[in-house]
Amino acid sequence: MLEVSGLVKRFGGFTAVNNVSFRVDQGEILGLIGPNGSGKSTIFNMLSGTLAPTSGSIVFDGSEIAGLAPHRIINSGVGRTFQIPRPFRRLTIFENVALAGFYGQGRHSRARAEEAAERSLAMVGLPTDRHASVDGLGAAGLKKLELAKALATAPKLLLADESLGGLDETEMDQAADMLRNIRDELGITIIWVEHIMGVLMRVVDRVMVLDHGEKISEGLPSAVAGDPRVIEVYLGTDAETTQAAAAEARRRAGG
Amino acid sequence: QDKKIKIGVVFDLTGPLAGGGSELNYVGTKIILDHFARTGVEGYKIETVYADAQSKPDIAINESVRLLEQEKVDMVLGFFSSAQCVPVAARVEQLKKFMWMTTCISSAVFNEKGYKYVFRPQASGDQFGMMTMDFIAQNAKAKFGKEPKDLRVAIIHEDGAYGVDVSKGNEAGAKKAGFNVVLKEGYSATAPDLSALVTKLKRAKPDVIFHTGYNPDITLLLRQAREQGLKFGALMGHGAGYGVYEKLKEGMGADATYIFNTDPISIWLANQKTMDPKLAPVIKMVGEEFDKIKPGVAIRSAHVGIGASNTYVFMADVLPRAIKKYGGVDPEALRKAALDTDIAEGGTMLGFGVKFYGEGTPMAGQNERSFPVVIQYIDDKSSVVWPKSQAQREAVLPLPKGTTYSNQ
Amino acid sequence: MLELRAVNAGYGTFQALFDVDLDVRAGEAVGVIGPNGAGKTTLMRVISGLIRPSRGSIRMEGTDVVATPPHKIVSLGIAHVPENRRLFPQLSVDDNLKMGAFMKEARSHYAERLEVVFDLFPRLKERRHQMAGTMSGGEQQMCAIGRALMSNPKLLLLDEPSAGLAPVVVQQVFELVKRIRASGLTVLIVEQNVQQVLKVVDRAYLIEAGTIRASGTSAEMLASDTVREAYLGV
Amino acid sequence: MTGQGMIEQGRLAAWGIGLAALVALPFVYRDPYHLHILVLILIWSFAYTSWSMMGRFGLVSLGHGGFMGIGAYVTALLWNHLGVSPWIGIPVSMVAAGALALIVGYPCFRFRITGHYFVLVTLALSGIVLQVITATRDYTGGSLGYTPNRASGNKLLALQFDDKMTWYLIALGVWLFGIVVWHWVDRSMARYALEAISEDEDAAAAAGVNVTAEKLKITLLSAVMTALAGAIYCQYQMFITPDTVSGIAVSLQMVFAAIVGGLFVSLGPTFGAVITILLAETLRIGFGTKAVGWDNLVYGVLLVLFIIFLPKGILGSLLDRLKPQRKVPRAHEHEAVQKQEAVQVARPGT
Amino acid sequence: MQGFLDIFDIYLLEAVINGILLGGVLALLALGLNLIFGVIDVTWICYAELVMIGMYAMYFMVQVYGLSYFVAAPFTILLVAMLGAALHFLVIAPLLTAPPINQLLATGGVLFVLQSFATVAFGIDFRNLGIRLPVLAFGDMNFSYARLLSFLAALVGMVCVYLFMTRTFTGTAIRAISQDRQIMALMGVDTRRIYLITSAIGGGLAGLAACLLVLQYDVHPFVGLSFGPITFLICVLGGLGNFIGGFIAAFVFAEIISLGGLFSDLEWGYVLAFAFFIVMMFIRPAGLLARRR
Ligand SMILES: Nc1ncnc2c1ncn2[C@@H]1O[C@H](COP(=O)(O)OP(=O)(O)OP(=O)(O)O)[C@@H](O)[C@H]1O
Ligand SMILES: Nc1ncnc2c1ncn2[C@@H]1O[C@H](COP(=O)(O)OP(=O)(O)OP(=O)(O)O)[C@@H](O)[C@H]1O
Ligand SMILES: [Mg+2]
Ligand SMILES: [Mg+2]
Repeated sequence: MLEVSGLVKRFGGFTAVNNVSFRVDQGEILGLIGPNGSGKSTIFNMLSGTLAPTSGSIVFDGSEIAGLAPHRIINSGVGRTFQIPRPFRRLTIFENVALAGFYGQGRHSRARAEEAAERSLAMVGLPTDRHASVDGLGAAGLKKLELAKALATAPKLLLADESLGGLDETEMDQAADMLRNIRDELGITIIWVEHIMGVLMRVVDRVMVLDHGEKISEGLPSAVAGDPRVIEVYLGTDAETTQAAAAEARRRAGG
Repeated sequence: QDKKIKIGVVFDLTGPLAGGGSELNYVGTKIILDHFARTGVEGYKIETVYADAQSKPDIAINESVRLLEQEKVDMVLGFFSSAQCVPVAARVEQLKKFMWMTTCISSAVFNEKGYKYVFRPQASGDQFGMMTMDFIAQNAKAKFGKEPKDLRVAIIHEDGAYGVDVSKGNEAGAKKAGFNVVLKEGYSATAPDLSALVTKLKRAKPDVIFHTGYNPDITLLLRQAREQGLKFGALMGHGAGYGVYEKLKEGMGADATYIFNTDPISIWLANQKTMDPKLAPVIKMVGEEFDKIKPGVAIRSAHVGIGASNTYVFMADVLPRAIKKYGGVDPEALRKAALDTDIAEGGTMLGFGVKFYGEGTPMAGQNERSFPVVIQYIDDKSSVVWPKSQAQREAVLPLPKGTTYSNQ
Repeated sequence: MLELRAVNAGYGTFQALFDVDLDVRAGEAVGVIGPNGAGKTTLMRVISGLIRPSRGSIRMEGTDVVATPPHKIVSLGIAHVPENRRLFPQLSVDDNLKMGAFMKEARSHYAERLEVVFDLFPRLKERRHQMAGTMSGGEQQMCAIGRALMSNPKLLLLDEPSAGLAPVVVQQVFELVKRIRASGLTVLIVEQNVQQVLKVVDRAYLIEAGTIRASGTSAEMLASDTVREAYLGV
Repeated sequence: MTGQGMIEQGRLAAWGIGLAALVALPFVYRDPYHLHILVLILIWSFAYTSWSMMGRFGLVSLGHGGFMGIGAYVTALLWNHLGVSPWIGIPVSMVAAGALALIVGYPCFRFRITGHYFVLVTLALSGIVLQVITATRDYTGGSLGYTPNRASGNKLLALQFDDKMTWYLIALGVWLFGIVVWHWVDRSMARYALEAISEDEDAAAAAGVNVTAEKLKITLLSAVMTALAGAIYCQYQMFITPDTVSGIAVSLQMVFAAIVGGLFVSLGPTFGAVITILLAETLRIGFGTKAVGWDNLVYGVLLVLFIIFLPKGILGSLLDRLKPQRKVPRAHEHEAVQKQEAVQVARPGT
Repeated sequence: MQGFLDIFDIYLLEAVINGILLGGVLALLALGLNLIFGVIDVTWICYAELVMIGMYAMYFMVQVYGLSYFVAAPFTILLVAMLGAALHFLVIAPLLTAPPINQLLATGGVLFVLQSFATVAFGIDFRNLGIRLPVLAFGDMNFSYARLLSFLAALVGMVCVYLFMTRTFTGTAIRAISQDRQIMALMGVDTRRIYLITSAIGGGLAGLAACLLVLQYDVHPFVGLSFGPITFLICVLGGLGNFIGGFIAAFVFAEIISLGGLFSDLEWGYVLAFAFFIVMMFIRPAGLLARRR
């Protein structure tokens, strides 16, 4: 459903993403990992239109979306969250999500937007109270709000950027379950960026690894977790736990 | 109940125009009004309400409406800026109230408007412009040794109502005289830089520059002219900033000498021999009062006299007639009394006479006998040099060799 | 070195900390753990003076700092690496580090400290002239820690330093905490990454809903049922 | 819910009674000067409300002096030079102002010109309009000002009325129209989008909002309404100068009044007009010519004090005080919190 | 062709050079504003009015009390610096957490206050220092000494401020403060002090501009209106907080005014300058020197 080829992004003389190609299939959860500054968020920014690629093509659902205005990409079925939550503090939680429901679905109708908002809020486990203020939300709540906003746009493809950062371990597990539910129940394809390997490896179907803006490895979690290059630049001593998690995931998938 | 007339007086006491001469007019007007307030006129008490238009036309409108409708004044008097006179006159006429304009000069106030209740003893703007042109035209041959068609003149002006109006008179006068107009340009009085204009002047090499402006821009222009080495034969100012010699002197020092200025004559310079003798003590009184208010001024600005004289005409001539002949101070009586005015030349402190164009004429309400004069500042004194009838000395023309701007 | 007694603090009418007692002795590393919204960040802010406690006392090496404005607290030797890094996004990395050495005492050692920081984070040296705001999350975290170290502090407050970092870098950060501690610096660290943090600290506090629930040495904490139940979700 | 409903009903009733009183006013109270001031207040209130339509979303425009000038001058020029009735001239002038708003707005929004940059681009715009009006003095009368010709025939066709009462009712109608539009925007989804945009354009775009289009729409609406205000002002005063209907000073005047009144409540700008105009009038009349210059001095000091002590505007702060616990936070109420986060949020690339 | 040759003459050169000299004046004015508006992100709409007060101070010290120009100048700079600090302390400080538009308004109120204060205290007269500096003449071209002086002051001032901002700790703190005020305290920075220093420097630069402007312009309560808006435009055109950019922008602006005025009417010169500004904002939104994003 998503076919990226030869994607490049340069900032001045610095190449943040260098000739990256990959594809994502319908209903898949793709894990995107890599050291800090390897270009993960930059790829998300290009997929969602926040940044225009320097070159390369992004074909989504059969049509080229590289360089389109962000709202058009969102309307065509891509939803995203931001690594650092960006809530609209002048709006209530409900309004935040209803806004995404209205504009993200091509300004259909207010009723439909509010319905989408209620559904998304319930899905991520935030209160559907219309007057609740964003300021009451802690770090976990804000992450959930990001997700709810993205879901309200009724995406076919969800780009989740570090949905777990700053969560405690119970909440991480909940969030991971949530992502899986989103895929299983709503059939939404997901690309997930995350640094917490123990959780990520258990959920994703496939993993892609970036380093210095280039793809260095791609494949099943267990394979990637054992890739010496990935261990060297990214996993370090975490390799063991990661491999364990990947193995467990495979076991579950197999059983 | 006491018989009284309540007069609303509007001038700019704050804002950029205040220093441009409005405040001096106000002072002159107030001296006269205070004087008559002490004596009364034909048994009528004089009451005055002053208002500050703050150099803004909309405030002038608001204040005039307020004075007429809220303070219930019988008439309004004053007004410095032409941009204020135009709309206020329309308003006052619409309300059928009486208006006496002492200072503003724009011809646009009356042009084809057919006002009935609006009168102005003051000369009109194009007269200013024509007067200087006429003066140069009469002297071109003798002083510059040139045929009119060879005389290069430049007309520059601030682009406010006043400057534009005068420059139109300049243009008409130049055409009539057949001068070669090498440059005509307006500029904003608040422009921070006039060097481009000076450069253009240098390129145009005018023999005579006709300039209308206010104080800060005059100083700026002449300073930049000096700095850029602009040379010319004569500089003709037209009232406003050029009427305030103090400021010229302060800004230019000795270079202020030999500048010409066209304005109603300063009442202290007017030829008292040809003047109605009963005016002499009034002039003296105004001078003394003014010195009390603003001590230590070298040349009393013509603006003081303009306010004083034009107010005096109303108080001493029109008002008594309205009361005696037309039985009161309602707009109708004042109007009729004004239309009856017939003062011969020499009958006002400014030297000219007063007779208003009648109804049905294009300039109805304008004084047909008013004229400005051309004076020249020489060694901190100002002397009338034109018209001949008022002239006190021969003009120094062109600028003598050795002076800063001289092109000799 | 640092001593909190019965500290209460909050935001407006909302109280976030209730009677918190906490000690950090010179040379040790102390961890603070707890779920989201427990008040960990608030605790750090109270110590560095960004928030005034409504009640209670805070002493740094015997000096009461409750009434001391934050910019003076720094000169007592406390450096705070805030949550979410909070760099100056439009300044270069160099200038951010320079700001860390703003205090009079630190300025004279500016060059030395810069060496130290660049040794710790070579990546920062590569990116000296990049605007801090355009760096990746991990790079920014390095910059934030580096900036705090520039003032040559005695006590380093770290608020979730590992958040958003790649696993190798997380390990580096914890290594770093160990090294910093070994160099004689005292560290108070807030972390979600309980397993890891308990490996590097001597003691830890568990904070929940604004109150201290448990405290003890790392080993005690790891073994404690309270911690395991309430926090590790086991 | 019922409590909410009652408040809603009470509010409607208050509006109804207030309006009825306003309509009835000139029939009972006829002091011409006071009516004059009221008409001015209503016209300016409408202009300020129009400005606040975009100002409340952080789109601080200093170009509205330009739009107002276009409304006034285009209407008057069409009437004087081509004899086009203001009934056609006003819509034409509104279209002209709208076109200008699009020409300047589109690249502004497309190229992400926000904050100070936007303020100054629009400031330059009002500077241009002022200079052009002044420079084309052969047609516009320049700084001498411009007077629409008096109608010789049908007054209604020329939209010229001599009596203040008619003008009062016209101004009241226009003002009411402004308030209704304000509420309409306030209740629309567009408000969500614009609030979102004013906080974080990228995030708004990621929620599917067409940032450029939404900003353009509100700018267009605001500019067109401001042009209407200019045209009405011109028809009422029958005299305009570049300085009173265009330029930076007029733009600033709008910003002042809207903010002093309160930007986030519908009646705020109106309240601002009432306060600023009445204050200026009272002070000027109070000090008169006895203490020249003092009125502006006091006015300035009061303005500074208002802004320092009532930063949400007079009406805004007043309403806050009446109901201290509003649940929905609006702009800038949580500035302190927001500021700390904003820096992080504004970071590109993460 | 003939028309072109007509224009391409010595006067064109003179206009270009006069543009440069006017640029010096504008650059000098923009210097302090760039510090306040561009760097610490505080809006002093009344900046030009501070200059006006400084010009009055010069006038009174030199003309009325007979001090020599060079004695009066430091006093003026000090006075306006104090005024800047007071402005910050009384008006800006309470509004630091308010939206920027409120700063604009409050200082707009101060603008009114300063104008009417000048009217009340000094009257509406135009005052003039009465110092007439000599003129430098090169053949047919003449240059104003006063403007050369402004030019030099702007150049030296710009270099000093630039070095101060980039080389010193305090300068770095000044650049940082608008980005995260709260966190500044954690660096051991007393934010109030930084603001006060910056405001005083900004005021001092306004004072310096006043000392030089008074040599060229009459002072009156409304003199600020001639310079206020254009100074803001220059700061933005050069890129907020970019001192070199601001310096160059001042010259670009001045040349447009000067040459525009030579080729057409003076007013159209301003229209051109404003339009140029708008277009440049679209092409280079972050200022003349910035690389396009
Ligand atoms: N600026 C603020 N204004 C109002 N309430 C706040 C503010 N900051 C934090 N809070 C509230 O105070 C409580 C404690 O917050 P704090 O940030 O200290 O938690 P934390 O333990 O650091 O959480 P996390 O792990 O998410 O960082 C939370 O309920 C939070 O909502
Ligand atoms: N606007 C920008 N200008 C210059 N460089 C940028 C910009 N945005 C990102 N970069 C650089 O591009 C590189 C990739 O950044 P990106 O944010 O995509 O990393 P990331 O993989 O998401 O890292 P993290 O895991 O830390 O979030 C980084 O080195 C960053 O400094
Ligand atoms: Mg990232
Ligand atoms: Mg925290």
